[in-house]
Amino acid sequence: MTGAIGWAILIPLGGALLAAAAGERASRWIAALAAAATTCAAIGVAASVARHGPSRHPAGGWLAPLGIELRADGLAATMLLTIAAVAGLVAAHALADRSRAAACARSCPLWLFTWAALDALVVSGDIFNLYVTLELATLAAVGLVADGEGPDAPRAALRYLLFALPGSLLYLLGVALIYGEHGALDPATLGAHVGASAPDTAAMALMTAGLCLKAALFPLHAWPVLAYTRASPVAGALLAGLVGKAAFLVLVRLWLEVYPATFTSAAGPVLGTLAAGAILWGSLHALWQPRLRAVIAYSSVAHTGYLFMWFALGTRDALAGALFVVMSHAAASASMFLATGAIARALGHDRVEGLTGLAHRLPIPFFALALAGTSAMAMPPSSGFVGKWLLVRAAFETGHRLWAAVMLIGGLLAAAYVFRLLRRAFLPRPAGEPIAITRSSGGHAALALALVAIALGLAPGLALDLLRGGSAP
Amino acid sequence: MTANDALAVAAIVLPLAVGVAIGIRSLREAALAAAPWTALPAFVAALDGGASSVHADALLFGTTIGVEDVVTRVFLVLTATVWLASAAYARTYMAWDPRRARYWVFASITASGNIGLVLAQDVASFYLFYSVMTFGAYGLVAHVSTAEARRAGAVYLKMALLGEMLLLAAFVILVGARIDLPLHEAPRAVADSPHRDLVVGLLLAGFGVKAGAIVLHVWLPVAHPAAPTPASAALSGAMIAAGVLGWLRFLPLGIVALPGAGRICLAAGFAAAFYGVAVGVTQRDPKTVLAYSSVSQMGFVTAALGVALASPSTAPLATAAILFYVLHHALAKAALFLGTGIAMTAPTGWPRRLALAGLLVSALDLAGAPLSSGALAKISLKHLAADRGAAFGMLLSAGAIGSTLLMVRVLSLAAARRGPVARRPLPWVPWLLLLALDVALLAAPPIDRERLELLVDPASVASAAWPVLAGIAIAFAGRRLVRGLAIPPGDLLVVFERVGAWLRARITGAVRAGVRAEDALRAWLARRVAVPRRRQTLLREASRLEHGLSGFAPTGVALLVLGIVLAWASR
Amino acid sequence: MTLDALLPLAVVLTSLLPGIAIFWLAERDTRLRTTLNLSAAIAKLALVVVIGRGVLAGEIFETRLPFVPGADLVLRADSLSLLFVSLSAVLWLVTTVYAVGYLEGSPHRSRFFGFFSISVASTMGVALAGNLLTFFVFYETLTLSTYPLVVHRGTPEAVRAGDLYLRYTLSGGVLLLTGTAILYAAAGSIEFTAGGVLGELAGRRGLLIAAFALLIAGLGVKAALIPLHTWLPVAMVAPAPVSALLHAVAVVKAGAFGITRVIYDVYGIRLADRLGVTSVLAVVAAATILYGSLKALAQDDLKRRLAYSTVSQVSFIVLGVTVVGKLLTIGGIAHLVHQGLMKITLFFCAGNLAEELGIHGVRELRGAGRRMPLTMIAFTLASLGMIGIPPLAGFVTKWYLGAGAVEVGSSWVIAVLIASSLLNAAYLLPIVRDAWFGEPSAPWPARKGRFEVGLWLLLPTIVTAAASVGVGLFAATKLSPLAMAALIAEREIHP
Amino acid sequence: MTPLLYASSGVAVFAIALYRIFTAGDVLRKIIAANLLGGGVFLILVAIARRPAAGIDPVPHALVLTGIVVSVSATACALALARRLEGTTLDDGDDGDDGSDDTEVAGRGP
Repeated sequence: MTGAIGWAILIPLGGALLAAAAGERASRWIAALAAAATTCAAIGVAASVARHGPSRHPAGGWLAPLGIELRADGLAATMLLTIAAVAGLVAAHALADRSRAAACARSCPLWLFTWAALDALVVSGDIFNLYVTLELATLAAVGLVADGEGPDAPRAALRYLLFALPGSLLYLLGVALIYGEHGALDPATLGAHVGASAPDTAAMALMTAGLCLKAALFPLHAWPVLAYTRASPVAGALLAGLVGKAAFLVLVRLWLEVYPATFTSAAGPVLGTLAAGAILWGSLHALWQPRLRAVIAYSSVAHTGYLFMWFALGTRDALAGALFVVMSHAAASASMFLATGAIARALGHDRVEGLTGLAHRLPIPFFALALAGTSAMAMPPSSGFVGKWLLVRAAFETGHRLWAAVMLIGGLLAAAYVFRLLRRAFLPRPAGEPIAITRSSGGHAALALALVAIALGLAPGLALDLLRGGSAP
Repeated sequence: MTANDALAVAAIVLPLAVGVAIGIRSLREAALAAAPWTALPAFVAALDGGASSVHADALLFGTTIGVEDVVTRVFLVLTATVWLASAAYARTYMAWDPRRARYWVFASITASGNIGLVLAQDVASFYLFYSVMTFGAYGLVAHVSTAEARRAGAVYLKMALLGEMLLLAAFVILVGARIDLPLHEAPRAVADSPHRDLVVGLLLAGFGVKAGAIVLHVWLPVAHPAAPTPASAALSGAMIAAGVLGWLRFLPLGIVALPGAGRICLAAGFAAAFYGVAVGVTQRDPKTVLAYSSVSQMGFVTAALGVALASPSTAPLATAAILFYVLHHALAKAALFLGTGIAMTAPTGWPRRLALAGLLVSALDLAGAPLSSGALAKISLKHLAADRGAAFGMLLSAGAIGSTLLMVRVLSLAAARRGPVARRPLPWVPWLLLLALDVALLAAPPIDRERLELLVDPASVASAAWPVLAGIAIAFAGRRLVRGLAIPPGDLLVVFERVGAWLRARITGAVRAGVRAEDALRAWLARRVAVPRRRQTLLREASRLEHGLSGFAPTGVALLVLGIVLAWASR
Repeated sequence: MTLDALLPLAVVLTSLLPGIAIFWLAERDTRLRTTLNLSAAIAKLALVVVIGRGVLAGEIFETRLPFVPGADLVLRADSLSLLFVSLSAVLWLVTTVYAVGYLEGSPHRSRFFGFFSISVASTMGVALAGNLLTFFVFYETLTLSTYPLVVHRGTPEAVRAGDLYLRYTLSGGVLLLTGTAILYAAAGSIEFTAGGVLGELAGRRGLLIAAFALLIAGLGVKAALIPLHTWLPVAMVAPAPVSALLHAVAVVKAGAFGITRVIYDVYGIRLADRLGVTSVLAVVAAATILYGSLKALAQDDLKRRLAYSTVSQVSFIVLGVTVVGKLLTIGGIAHLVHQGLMKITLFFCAGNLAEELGIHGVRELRGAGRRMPLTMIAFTLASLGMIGIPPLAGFVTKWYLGAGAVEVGSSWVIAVLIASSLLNAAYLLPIVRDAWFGEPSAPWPARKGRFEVGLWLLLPTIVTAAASVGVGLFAATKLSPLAMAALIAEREIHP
Repeated sequence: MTPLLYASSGVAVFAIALYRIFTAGDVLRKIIAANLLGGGVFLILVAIARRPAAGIDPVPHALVLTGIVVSVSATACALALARRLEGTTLDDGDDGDDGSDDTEVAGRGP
C-alpha cells in the first residue's frame, strides 16, 4: 500500500481502532488527529492525480487476479475530496460538541470506520473488493444508526441492515457469475471480455438490481428514510450525504468500465424511468412531511433520482453533472442534517412548525439551512444548479425531452419544499415556544458545509477539471 | 445673441422663474411683488419690432424661439398686452384673495406658456409651451374654491386633454421620422404628408377645442366665467387666440386647395357664429354672454379660415383679415371682461356711470360700430368676401347684428346687476389703458394703412351702421321673449356631461366586473387545482402507498421485478 | 486578466461584498452600516463612470470566468448594458439614502440592507451578462435575494405576498431555464452578439419558436406581461424602498431588459420577425399596456394603483423593442430609463405620504399639496411625465415611439399610445387635482422637523423628480439616456 | 457433473433464502435467511472454482473466505441488534414512514 492512497485508507482505519480502544478523552484527540491526517492524505491523492493523471497501486505488491489493485483516477480523487470535506466537517461538529463527550467516544470509531470504508470503496479497482468495502460501509452505517437517539434506534438499525444485506449479496452473486465466466476481477480485463452472453446479462441484472436496492432508488427507497429520521445529526449527515451515494459510485464504475455499451444503452431507459419516479415521488413527499428530518430524507430520495438519470443519458457531460450532484447533495444534505440537529436541540423537537420566526433566534443554523436549501433546489449560484444544468442540457442534447421535463419539474418541487421551510422563518414567533439557546448551538459546521456547496457552484471549473483530468481510462 | 434675442428669452423665462420663485418660501414676497410685471419683456419685444432667433440645441429636440414673421409679431402684441393688462388688473383685484400665491403661480406659468408658444419656431417646443399653457390654465379656472369652479375645472381638463392628445397624434404623424421640424416648414410638410387629410382633421379639431369651434366650445362658457375676472380676460383674450395661431402655423393655407376642409370650416364657422348668439342672448351672467360672444366671433374667424383653405389664392388676404380680427377681438374682449368686472362692483354715482360708459364704448367697438376698430376688422373680412358672392357679405352683416344683440344683452345685465359694492379701490387704470389701446388700434393698425381711408368713406360707414342699429332695435323688441328662455351655460355640455357620466359608469362598471370575473376565475381555478379536500385524499393516498412500499415484502417484489426487467431489457 | 477585464466583475462585487459584510453587522451599529452602504454605492457609481467613458469611446470590457463545460460566466459592458447599469447604480445610491431614512428604528435592518445590496448586485449581473447562461444565473439570484425583501415586514400578509411572488418567479425561472437549455443543446454557447447568433438554426422553426416562447414566458413574469403580472400589485406590501427600487425599477426592468437581449442579441430582430413571434409579443405588450392602465383605474390603494401603472408602462419597453423599427427601438430602450426615474419618484412620494401622513388610499390625498408641497410637486411632475406631457421624460419616449410607428406605418401603435396617455391621465390627474385643489377633511398633523418629511426621504424624491424632468428637457444632449439609446440602436441593433 | 450440481444447488439455496428474507415475519428467521443467502453464494463460488484444464483455481476460495468473514460479522451485528428488540417484531411501531407519533426525539446523540 504505497503512496497517499494507502494512507487515505489506513489512517482512518487505524484511528478508528485506537479510538475504540482508548478512553473517553483520549479517543477524541485520536479521532481529531485521524480526521486531519486523512483529509491531508485525500488532498495529497487529489494533487497527484491533478498533476500526473491517474495512477495504479497493486495492494501489497500482489498483481491481478489475486491481488487487489487500488487506483486513483479523476473520479476517485474528486470523491475522496468530497468524502474528506463532508466527513471532516461532520467530525469537527461531533468533536467540538463538549456537552456530549461520552456519546462522541462511542460514535468516533464508527464515523472514522465509515470514512475508511468509503475511501477504500472509491479507490478500489477490483469488483470483489467493491463488495467488501460496500459491506464494511454498510455495517459501520448500521452501527451509527443504532447509536442514534430515541428508543427504536436499534429497530431502525436492524431494518437498515436486513434490507442492505440482500442487496450486497445479490451483487456478490453477480461477481461470482462474472468470475466464473471470465476468471478475472479487475475492471480493465473484464471490460474487454464481458459480452452479451446469458451469464453476463444475468450478472449485470443481478448486480444492478442489488446496487439499486442499496442506493435506495425508487421504488426501493423507503427503508433508509426511517433510518435517517432516527439517526443522530452526525449519523444522518454521514448516511444521507455519503453512504447513500456509495452504491451509486460502484454502479458508475461498473457501467463505465465493466459492462459494454450495448448492455447499458438497453438498460438505461429502465433506470431512467425509475430515476424520474424517484425525483417526482421524493419531491412530492418532501412537500408535506411534518418533520424536518423526513423532509431532508425524501429530498435525498429525489436527489438519488437525479444521480441515476445519468444511466438514461449516458454522455460524458451528464456523468460530470451526476457527479456534481453527488458532491453538492453530499455537502447540502449533511449541512441540513447538522442544522436540523442544532435546531432540534434548541426547540426540543424538529417539527416544521417549530421553524416559525426562527431567523433571528438561531441565525447560523437557519442561514445554513437556507444556503443548503438553495443547493438542494438547484438554484444558481449553488453547485446543485451546475449539476442540474449539465444533466438537463445533456438530456436535451440526447433528445430525452421527457427526462429533461421531469428534472425541471423536480427543481420546481424542490423549490416548493425548501421555501415551505424558509418562509416560516420570516413569520412572527408565536409566544408560547421556549427556545434553549445553548452556546455551542453547533450551527457553524452546518454553515461551513453549506458554504462548500455554494463555493462549488461559484467555481465549478476546478472540480470539473479534476474530474476530467484523471478521468477513468 | 442680440438684444432682441435676449428679450425673447426673457419674455418666456421671466414669468416661469417668478412662478417657481413664488413656490419658495423665502423668495415669495419678492416674487409676488414682481409677478404683475412679468409680461413686460414680451410687451417690449412686441413693440420694438426687431427680428430675433435663438436656437438651444440642448433643450428637448433642439428648441428655436424668436420673432421671425408678422404672424408672430401680431400674436406677440396681442398676448403681451392682454397678459400685462390682466396681471395689472389682478394686482389689486387679487390683493386680498387668501390663495393669492397659488393664483400668481398658475398665472405666471400660463403666461410663460402662452408667450412661449407664440415665440416657438419648431413643432416640439410649440407643443411644449402649448401644453404648459393648457395645464397652467387649469389652475386659473379651478382657482375659486366653489362647486362650479371645480366642475368647470374638471370639464376644462377633460376637453384640454382631448385637445392635447389630438395634437400629439397630429404632430407625431406630421413629423414622423424627422423627430422635429421648423414651423415655417410645417404647412409644406402637412401638404406633402401621406396622411394629409387625417393630419388636417386632427389639427382642426385639436386647435378647435382651444378656439371654441362649434361642439368643441362647450367648456368655454363654463370655464371662462368661473375663473377670476383677470384670468377670464386672459383666457378669452390670449388663449383663444392660441388656437387660431395653431391653425395659421400648421394649416397649408395658400399651398394646396382643400375644398372639403374649407367647406366644413365655413359651415362650422357660421354655425358657431349664430349658435353663439342664439344661446348667449338667453344667459343670465354677463361673463357667460361674453364667453358666447367669443364663440360667435371665433365663428367668423373659422369661416375666414374656410375660405382660405378652399381657395389658396385668397390665403394672404384671409390671413391678414384673420390676424387683424383676432387682434381686435382679443383686446376688445379682454377690455369687456375687465369692464364688466369693474362695472358690476363700482360704487354708485360717477364711478358706476364712468364704468358703464367705458363698457358701452368697448361694446360698440366689438359690435363693429362705424368708425371703430371693430368696423375696420369687419371691413377686412368683407374684402375677403368680395369674390365669394353676396351670400358671404349678407352672413357677415347678420353676424354683426348678432354681435350687437349680445353686446346689448351684456350692457343691460351689467346695468341691472347690483353686485356687492367693492370696498377696495378698483383697478381702473389697467382697464382704461387697455380700452385706449383698443381704440388706438385704429391709428396704427399694424397691418395695412390704406384700409384707413376705407373706414371713413360713406359707403362702408353705412354698411357698418345699419346692422348695429337693426341689432339694437331687435334687442329692445325681443326683451320680453328672452326673459322666458333659460338655457344652462355650456348648453350642449349638460348633454355631454350626462353622456360622459353614463359612459364612465359603464367603463368603471365593466372594469369592476372584469376584476370580479378575474377573481372568480382565479378562485375557481384554485378550487379546481388544489381543492383542500382533494389534496387531503391525495395526501392520504400517497402516504398509504408510501407506507406500503417501505415494508419488506413489497421491496422484495420490486427488487425481483427490477432484476427481471433489467435482464430482459439487455438480452 | 488585465485591469479592464476586472471592471465588470468589480461592478458586481461592489454591491455583493458589502451586502455579505452587512449581514454580520449587529442591529445597533447603524452608522457603520450606513457608511458601508453609501460608500459602496458611490464606489459603484465611480466604476460605472469609468466604464461609461470607455464604452462611449468604443471599448468593450469583458470578464470571462470558467464555469461549466461549454459555457463560461461572462460579464461584458457594452452600450446596452451600460444604460441599465448606470440607471441601477444611480437609483441604488438614491434608494439607499431613502431606505436609511424610511427604516429608521425598524427591526432587522442588517438583514434588509444585506439582501438589498445582493439584489442590486444581481441586477448588475443581469445587466452585464454576456451570455444567456450568465443572464439566467443572475436572473435567479435576483429572485432569491428579492424574496426576503418582499417578506421583510414579517406580517402573515407579507409572507402570503411572498408565496405568490415565489410561485410566479420560480415557475418563470424554470421556463427560462428550459428555453436556455434547449438553445444551448441546439446551438452550443449562446453569446450575446449584435444581430443574433441563431442564424444557422433558422431551418428548425419549431424549435426556435418553442424556445422563444419559453424564454419570453420566463422573462414575461418579471416584465409583468399579462397574465403573468399578478404578483406585482400583491408584492406592494413590501416597504416603500423595496417597491421603489426593485418592483418599479430593478426586478421589472430585468425582465424587459432580458426580452430586449433575447430579441436583439440572441435571435436578432430579423430572424425574430421572420418567425412572426415579435408580432405576437407586440400584441401581448399592447394588451398589457391597456389592461394595466384599466386595472390601475379601479384601484383605491395608491401603491397598488402605481403597481398596475408599472405593469402598463413596462410593456412600452417591450412594445418598442418588438415592433421592428429603429426609432421604436430607441424609444423603447430610452423608456427603460425614463420610466424607471418617473416611477421611482412616484413610489418615493407614496412612501413619504404613507410615512408622514399615513395616507394609503387614493381618496385621502385631498389637500396634501399644502402640507407636503415638495413631495406633491415631485408627484405632479412625475405624473405629468407618465401621461406624456412635454417637456418631461415620458413625452420624449412617447414621441419617439409614435414617430417610429409612423416610420414603419403601424398606426395601431399610435392609437395604443394615445389611449394609454388618456388612461394614465384618468388615474393620475384626479390624485394631483385633489392634492392641490382639494380641501383636507381633517387638519394634517403638524410637521415633526424643519422639513415636511425627513430629509433622508425628501432629498431622494427631489433628486429623482429633477432627474425625470432633466432627462426629458435635455434629451438632445450627448449624455442623455435618449442619446445613449440612439447609440445603442445604431451600434447594436442595426449594425 | 458435480460442479454443475453444486452450482445449481447453490442457486437454489440462494433463491429460497432470498424469498424467505423478504417474507419471514420473525427477526431470527430473517437473520438465518441472510446467512443462508451468503451460504448459497459461497457454494456457487466454490462450484465455479473447478477449472477443468488447470485444476482448482485458488481465487474463488480466497473470495469465499473473505465472504464468510463479512457474512459472520454482519450476522453478529444483526443478532446483537435483535437482542435489544426483545420480542417486538421489525414492523412494530412502524406505523408511519416518519414515525411522527413516537416520543419527542430529544437531541441525545451528537
